[in-house]
Amino acid sequence: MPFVVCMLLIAIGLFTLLVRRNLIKLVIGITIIENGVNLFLVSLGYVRNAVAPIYTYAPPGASRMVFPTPQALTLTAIVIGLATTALMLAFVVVIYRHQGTLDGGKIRELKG
Amino acid sequence: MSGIGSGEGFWNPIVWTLLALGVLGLAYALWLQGRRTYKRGTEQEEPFLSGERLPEEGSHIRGEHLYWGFVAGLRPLIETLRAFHTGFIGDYIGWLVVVLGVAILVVML
Amino acid sequence: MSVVVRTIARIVLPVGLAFGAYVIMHGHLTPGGGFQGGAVVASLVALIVVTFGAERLVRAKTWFSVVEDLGALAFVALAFLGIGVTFFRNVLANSGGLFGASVPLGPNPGILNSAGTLPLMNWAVGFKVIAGLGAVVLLLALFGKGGEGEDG
Amino acid sequence: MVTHAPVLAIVIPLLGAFALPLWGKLRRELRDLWAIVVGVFTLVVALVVAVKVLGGGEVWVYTLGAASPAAAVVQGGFPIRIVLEVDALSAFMGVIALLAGIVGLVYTLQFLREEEGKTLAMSLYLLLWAGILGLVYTGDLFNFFVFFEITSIAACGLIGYRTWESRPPEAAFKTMVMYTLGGLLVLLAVGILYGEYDALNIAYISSKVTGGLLDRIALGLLLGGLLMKAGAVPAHMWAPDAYGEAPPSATILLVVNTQAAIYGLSRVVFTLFGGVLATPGVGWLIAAFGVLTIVVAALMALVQKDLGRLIAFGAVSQLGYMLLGLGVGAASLMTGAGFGQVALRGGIFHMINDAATVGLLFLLVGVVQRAAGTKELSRLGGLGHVLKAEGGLFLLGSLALAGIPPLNGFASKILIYESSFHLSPILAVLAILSSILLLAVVLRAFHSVFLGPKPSVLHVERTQWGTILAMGTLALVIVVFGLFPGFFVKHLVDPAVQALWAGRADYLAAVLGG
Repeated sequence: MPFVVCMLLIAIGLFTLLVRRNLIKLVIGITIIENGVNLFLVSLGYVRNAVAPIYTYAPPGASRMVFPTPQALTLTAIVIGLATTALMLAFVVVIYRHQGTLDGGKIRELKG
Repeated sequence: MSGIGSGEGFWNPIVWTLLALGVLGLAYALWLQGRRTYKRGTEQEEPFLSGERLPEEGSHIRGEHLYWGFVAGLRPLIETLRAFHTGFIGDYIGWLVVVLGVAILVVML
Repeated sequence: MSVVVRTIARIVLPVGLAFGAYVIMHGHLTPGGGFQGGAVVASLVALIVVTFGAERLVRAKTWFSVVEDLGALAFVALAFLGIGVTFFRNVLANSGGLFGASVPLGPNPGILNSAGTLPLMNWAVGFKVIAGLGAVVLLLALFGKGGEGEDG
Repeated sequence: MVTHAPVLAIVIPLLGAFALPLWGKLRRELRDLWAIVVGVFTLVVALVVAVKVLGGGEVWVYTLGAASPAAAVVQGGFPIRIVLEVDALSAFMGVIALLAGIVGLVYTLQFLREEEGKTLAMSLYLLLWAGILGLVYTGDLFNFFVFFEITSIAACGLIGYRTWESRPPEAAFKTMVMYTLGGLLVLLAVGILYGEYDALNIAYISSKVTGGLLDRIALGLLLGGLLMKAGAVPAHMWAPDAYGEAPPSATILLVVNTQAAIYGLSRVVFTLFGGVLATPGVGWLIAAFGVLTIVVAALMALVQKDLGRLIAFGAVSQLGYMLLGLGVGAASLMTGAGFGQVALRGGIFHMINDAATVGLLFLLVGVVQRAAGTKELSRLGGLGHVLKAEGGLFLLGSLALAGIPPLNGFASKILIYESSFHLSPILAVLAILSSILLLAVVLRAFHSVFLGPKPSVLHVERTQWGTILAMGTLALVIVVFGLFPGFFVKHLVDPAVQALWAGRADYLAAVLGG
């Protein structure tokens, strides 16, 4: 079930990227795809009826823990995603200062 | 050391260079055999462009006009290609999706 | 911003700072760590920017970039500690001294003084994220006077 | 220190990148000195790796954080730690990254001006260098993604840091969007593989891979993301923007960054899915994209009006040759036809030739732009009166780009032509025709920039030894690799080809043992 949500998020993000022209909305679309992928990663480690993977806090008698590696991976991916999003937004700001528009269809100094 | 084998082909740049130098030398020797009609200080020294005498201030065919006929002949193709490079970010993403789709399709087969 | 907002912000700031420090400090015991705690503290930068205006923090920009570089350097240097064995080797773990306590088996509340180089790396990452994210927030708020939005 | 060479090759430039701004705040001379020190150390360390791996023929495994660098596997034959795994192909890519990185660094030190953000540019340059070395040395899929993103961020920072101009940020934004999407595709594929096999180690996954539906989807996603970063038409459009607008001192490393994506592609096709999913169809796919890239980019280069963009399209076209060689190799991997090996040899040899050739041309674009104050072909002309040596170097680079014997471009292209002819004559014919077209393109560029009447406005500065040294090194590489290709193919390229063609078992055994 969570995988369906992930694919839905990725599809929504891709749809945003293909349909919207506003640069900020493009960045939002990428973030949505990113969230979909991250959700996918973190749900890979889910184990039904398991406890949080904290070694020292595990209640007595708990036999199963959620798989912690995907959480570490997701965290890294989130950090990287944050860096790319910040960089992209910075470029959007600069582009707006130079060209006075956020319409991707008009920001076409480089073509042909 | 120098050559590379490629299955059936043969490529050795040292041999090639020596051959090229030999051919150049041969051409030079042939050229030396010709009649010498060149005279200094005559019309022969004047630069011509397509049979026309060059204007005084000189003239330079700019790079963008080189191969004009070739480009003109290919114009439909090149115009299509230029129109394809729209510079619109949405198209970039669209083509990435197309490449992805083709890749997945081929892998699935 | 109004007096209400400013007063609340003054109250929230130290609390948030303490919470961020807690998250960073207990990164090896509980969910959290350098990035999460750093993000909490960096959100306080956003709070300051919103409440008191970005101009108040213009001079902090230089410090942010210096701290960010130092944090990254500290992280790599800590990884270098293990170079006698392998890069990233946790040489301090279970060694006795600073952060060298061994963790007993079975449920326990956790020992802060354990896990070797990991808490130190958490602090390095924490400072890097505080400075990096803070600089990004600040630069986007200043909108033009700065211009460069690099972040690791 | 020798035992730690693979990780040091990544960490030293990383350390250099983080410390460089601090030195810059103290004194500029210290900063430049630091950059030189970092460059020299990286050179030494990565050369150690290259000599040991290419010369000794072993696969060098380095496990981060383990009790010993070779202890990749814990109980049960299951590698959990992050592993760096350098086989001959990785070492070869490291050599390319070294050549390009050092040359670009020397050029940057002299060429960039302080008011052009030199500190930031150098810092990002070192970060990109570290990212590329990490990308080619890593033996871990998730780390592959991380280094993919590090190179993306550093590359886009380099392209767009000149925020006072209008075009660089635009190019950087477009490139960043594409790179991020490509990175997400790679991440999704990594997630799928992780969900299937509970591991991230390339060697371990490769030993378990079955070729089921999920594997196929993962391979498709990886192909999509990496083909995009490798600049394959039609997802290449970011490449001319990025190469054309990036500071000329950094473009050489951006080209190597693109080649690192081609490395990733070959690692995925030949090693990760080597025995299972490297079907002729996948090979044909890569070869077809390669030919499309060659033809379209060469035609587009013909009509460009900006010198940077013109050379950029030429560079994209060269990437197509590598893809073609790789694709022909992959298409014949399962049938075991001998020409596949020749194609790989050509494609891999072309990487280092392309780095030298295209790098030289981009460095010259920088010199031309500085001298004439513009990159527009219609406003350039007659620079040959003043920049005589540069004109000669440009001609040399142009001829090598077009594959004129006896320069290095021809040596690798002939291998690609001959082998792709066996797969399908159409591929070879199109590649040869486009090569001729490229000759026309670069001669047009040479004609417009260096020939013609002497221009009235020209800012010629005193000769900078750094730029001359950088360009001279690349010119030397072009000539020497052209005249003695047999030697370099035997010692540099063939080990890498064998690592791809027959080295999968060694690659797996180096981590998993036995």
